[in-house]
Amino acid sequence: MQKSTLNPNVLWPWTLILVLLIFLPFIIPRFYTYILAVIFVTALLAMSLNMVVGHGGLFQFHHAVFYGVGAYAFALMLMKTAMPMWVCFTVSPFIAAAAGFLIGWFCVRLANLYFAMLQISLGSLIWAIAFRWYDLTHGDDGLHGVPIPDWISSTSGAYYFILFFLVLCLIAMYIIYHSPFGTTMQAIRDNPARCSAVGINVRRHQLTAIVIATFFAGVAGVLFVVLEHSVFPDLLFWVLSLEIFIMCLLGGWFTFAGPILGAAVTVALRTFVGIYTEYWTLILGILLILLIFFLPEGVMGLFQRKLRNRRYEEGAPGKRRHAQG
Amino acid sequence: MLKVERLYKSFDGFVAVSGAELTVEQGQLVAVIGPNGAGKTTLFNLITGMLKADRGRVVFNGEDISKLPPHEVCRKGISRSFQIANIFHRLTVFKNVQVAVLSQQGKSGNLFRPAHRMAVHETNTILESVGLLEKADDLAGSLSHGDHRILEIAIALGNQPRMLILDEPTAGMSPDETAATMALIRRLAESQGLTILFCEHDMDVVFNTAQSIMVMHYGKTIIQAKPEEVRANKDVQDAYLGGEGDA
Amino acid sequence: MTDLGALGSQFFVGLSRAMILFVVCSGLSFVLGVLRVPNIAHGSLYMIGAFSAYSITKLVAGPAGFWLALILAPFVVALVSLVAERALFCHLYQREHLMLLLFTFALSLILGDLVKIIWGAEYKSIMAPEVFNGSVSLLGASIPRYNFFLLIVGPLVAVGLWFFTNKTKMGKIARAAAVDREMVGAVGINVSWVFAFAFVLGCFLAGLGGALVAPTVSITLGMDHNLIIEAFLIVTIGGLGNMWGAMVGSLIFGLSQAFGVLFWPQFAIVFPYMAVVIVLLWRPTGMLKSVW
Amino acid sequence: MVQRILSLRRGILLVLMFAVLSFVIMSAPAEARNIKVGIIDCYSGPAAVYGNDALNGFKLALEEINKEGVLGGKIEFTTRDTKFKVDIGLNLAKELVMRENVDVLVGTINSGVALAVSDAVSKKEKVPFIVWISKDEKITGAAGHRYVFSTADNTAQGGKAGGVGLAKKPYKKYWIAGDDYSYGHAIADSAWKNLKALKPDVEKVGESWWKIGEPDLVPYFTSIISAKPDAVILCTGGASMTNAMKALKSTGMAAKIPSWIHTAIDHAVLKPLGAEAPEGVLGTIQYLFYYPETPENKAFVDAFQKAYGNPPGFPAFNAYLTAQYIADGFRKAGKIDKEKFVDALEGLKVKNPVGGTVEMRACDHQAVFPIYFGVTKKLPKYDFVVASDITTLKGSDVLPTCEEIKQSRQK
Repeated sequence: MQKSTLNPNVLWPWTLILVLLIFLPFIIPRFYTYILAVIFVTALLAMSLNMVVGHGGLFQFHHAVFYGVGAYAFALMLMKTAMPMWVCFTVSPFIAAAAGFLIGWFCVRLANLYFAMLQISLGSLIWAIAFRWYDLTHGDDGLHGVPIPDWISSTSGAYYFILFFLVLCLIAMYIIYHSPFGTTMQAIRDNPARCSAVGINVRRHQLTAIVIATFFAGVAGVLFVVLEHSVFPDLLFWVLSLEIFIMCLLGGWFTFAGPILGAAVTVALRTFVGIYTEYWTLILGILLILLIFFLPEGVMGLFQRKLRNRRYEEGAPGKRRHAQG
Repeated sequence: MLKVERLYKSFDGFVAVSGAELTVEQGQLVAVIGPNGAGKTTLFNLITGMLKADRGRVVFNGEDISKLPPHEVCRKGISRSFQIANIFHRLTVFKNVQVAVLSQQGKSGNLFRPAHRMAVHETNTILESVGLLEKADDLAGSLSHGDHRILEIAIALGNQPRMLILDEPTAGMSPDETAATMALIRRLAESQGLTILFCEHDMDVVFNTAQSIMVMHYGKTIIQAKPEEVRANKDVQDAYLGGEGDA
Repeated sequence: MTDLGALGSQFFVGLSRAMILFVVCSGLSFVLGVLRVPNIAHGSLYMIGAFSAYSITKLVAGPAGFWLALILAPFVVALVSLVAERALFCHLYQREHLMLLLFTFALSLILGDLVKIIWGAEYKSIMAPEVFNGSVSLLGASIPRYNFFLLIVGPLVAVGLWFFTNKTKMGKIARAAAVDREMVGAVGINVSWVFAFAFVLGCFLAGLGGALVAPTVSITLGMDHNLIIEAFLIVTIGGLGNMWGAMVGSLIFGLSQAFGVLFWPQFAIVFPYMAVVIVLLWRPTGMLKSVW
Repeated sequence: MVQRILSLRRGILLVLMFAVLSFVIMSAPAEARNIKVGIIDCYSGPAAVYGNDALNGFKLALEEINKEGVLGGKIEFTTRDTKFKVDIGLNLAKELVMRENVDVLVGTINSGVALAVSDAVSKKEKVPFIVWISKDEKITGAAGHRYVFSTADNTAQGGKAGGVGLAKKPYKKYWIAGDDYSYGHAIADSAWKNLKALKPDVEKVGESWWKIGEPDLVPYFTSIISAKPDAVILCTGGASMTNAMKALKSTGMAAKIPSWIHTAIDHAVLKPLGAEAPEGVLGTIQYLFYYPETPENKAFVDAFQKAYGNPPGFPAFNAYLTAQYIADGFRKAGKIDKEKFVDALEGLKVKNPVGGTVEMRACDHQAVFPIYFGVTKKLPKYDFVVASDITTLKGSDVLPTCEEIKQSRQK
């Protein structure tokens, strides 16, 4: 009845992709390796946001703050302290998670848009620190030339490093998604009042989810620095937060891996459409509207329908392809 | 087992509950009746901690629970269903109940074990007892209205409560479904020794099932007594004839 | 340094800023209340309001152009929003809620680039008529005349809105729809048109705000960006969907900024955010009753 | 289950798509050896007006240059829009270098992008990068390196020009205000440092900083007026400058207290304001289309006006210089080679569109040109406010010395 997590049907496509991704840098030009790495980082960020938005139903409108905090923590520790890289690497996501705890602690008292707006305000205060504290953060110029060890400073070195941690994080997220905690979070998303009526401390669960999600956002921030050797206040500006929120919606926020798709599409669009026209946001807008209209129930609705159909198609995985529309 | 003492609650000047009194004994089946807007749902919300009373106390097994948040009330052993189907639409039927069972077992915070191997037996037992085992893998949102209501009860049972509060468990059901559901409730009460507090519009159902009936009107308790006494009470007749009648 | 005159002028200047914010935010709040959608494109419509005001003053020279712009620019914006609503948005009301949010985001992307295509990237500027040159003395404080004009317009808009929502049939229906949309549908009113109307009215106010602000700032691409997040914060601390809440929120925002400048200039940028944090921790659903 | 498989399928599809796409795109080698210039700049949002102006100046210069050609080929270019975002700027700069194989990178108005690209792309990939609008002094100062050049005036220069200009005025009590970001603070620091050095008795009575893009500066200005300083050092730019000008006028501050703003006499700011711009504002800039009135400048302005419908601004001037440096640099290098090009640029003198030459200082890779100090005034000749009473500050006088640059790089 309930299927094993390690069903071979699930495992083989993952493995195939992984093998493909491992060999890809040998056959594609360096720039595509780099763009794939950008997608990995963005995807991890979007995935971490989706842990609270898609699986937790929280209006986490300023998630980029934690990405930025992770990135800044890592860059500052590398530049200003003598700590070895691995220590900085390990500590930074915890700093992001601490920021997540601090902001989340205030926010979980509120619901919906109020939650969102309080978070935007608190997040903007952190943004203001990065933007204003010139001596530490160099203000809006940002910090550049972060000393990343040589073995991961080349494009392919960074690619494999990022891929490794992306896979690690995805496995961890997958386990959490399917744990009692993950299941309970999804229940809270669907119906928080009902959850507290079955004895679940909703706020504590939400806060825990925020801390976990912000931890992963911190990891994404660290990986960003590994890839780009720079940090700047854009990383924790609300515009980026809105963008990754849209990535989750675009890819399908009730799905586990949907945000990866959303991130890939957005990054690819801005890179490759940007080559041909400066109006790529116009094209993104039109694309979004087409998507909203011509996937009859929207991306997420589409997914819901597939899920509903799932019991009818149980024995025939091959058939399900057409449902992608 | 449960004692409600002179409970008051108002919203923006509108008094929803004013001086409600209620006593539920161990193992009893108690019904709350009253016209629309009499404050039944508000009373249940006050008992389960969803709302905070302005005045008065709720005592459960000798302990004042009126200040506790809902999840702690639930841990004391009071579980409830809701008037409007209140389930987890995007989860399967199995998971709907499993969430409650995991919560009861204190495992909701477990981050690393795969949930699909946990609490399977308990969950299936509950699903079997309410007759939803067949549909365990369906999405809860896709169930029929009647099944939604049953699932509500199943979720409430997931907490292995000592006392079950059901807010209009048969609302919107056909007569056949109503009969089946009431039979289910009686069966549960007998087989598991549950104490059940419920409210209901269908008077036949109430007077056939309940062992004690509390009548509310304009937020006040008019009377709590055995069905036959309630039937004979003058005030109750006035309340029902003078009020809007039952929907 | 902080003598009474300075305090006074800071107060009035903060007040006049609050008035522009109020005009824009009341529209946002209205849409939020009736449609339950945070309209991300609201800022873009405000920007279009400013740009159309510019075009109108270019067509009609002199003070007449300015007054005409003030009247016509909001209608241009209303027309744009009506087209967007009837052609696209109205088909989405049955959808998942966040889909509506996604739509308004897409709309803001499209409108933002359209403005660039139509008006180009150069800075635009329009002049307020001669009447508004110089400043007036008020309670010992000197404030620019145009800001004084805003102090009059703000309350006028508020009264107009109050009159509209309380005294006209359409307004009452819209208000009722904000509180309970099922009810409105049940008594046989075409909810879709109520929504369309609310959306267009909200956007009209965005356009009016844009036209009002135009003479005081440079009209540029990206002015939508600066406004929208402030506007969301304002309607939230006021109480979602509550028109008077938008007024309260605007006052908090405008005044906290104006006084922040006076007392702690280096950190003026954090004052409005701090104000929001304090308000929300103190009253988690905003200052006034929210319709949500 | 299903969703997992589906999302995986999507993933596979995506990856395959990328692989195919990349093969298609990579198989297009350039045949004729033209010099490829990659431009990253901002063509959207408030900064677009400068991005477009620079691009026009560059195009105009290329028209002339390509008539005779460079090393037998032409200079061709490709542009990318950063949307004023650092991460996108990095993506696109890497795209230009790794995929388009450009010989020279050029850009941008955003200092964050300029610094990030300078470090992560130019320095690391050893590609020459010429910065043409961003005024951040760190680009050729503390963060300078072998491959980065600047044809823009920088904050050290602008501030020093302001300090030198203001020191000749009688003001003692100063208020400092501006956009709260690096540019504003850097200009303020440089102006104040130089002013203080030249005239030790000046005092600072207060500061105020507003967030960049702040639409309404009236509250800030009314509070400055009430503090009654002798003069104000205002550090703002771009669209905020227009707002500042309007507020200077509407609050009456322009008439009461003299203000100095670097680039205040930029016509991109003054022109849209028309006759509404305040008079009496002090400003500094490295290019004016009406000054100096040399035949060279007139020819340049006419050609520009004819091609693009409006007179050139300072970004066009910077971009024009940039194009000259690229052409003359490769001519001097004798072949299309990045290292030789960098060597050739050091100390290279190119034609200044207003007449004379501009030298690329070898020690810090900063182009050296004069700065004009003027005050805004209505002249009957123009329908908008222009600069008058212009004094010219020699380029070498307002730049930090090579020793100072050396010190800042050692830090």
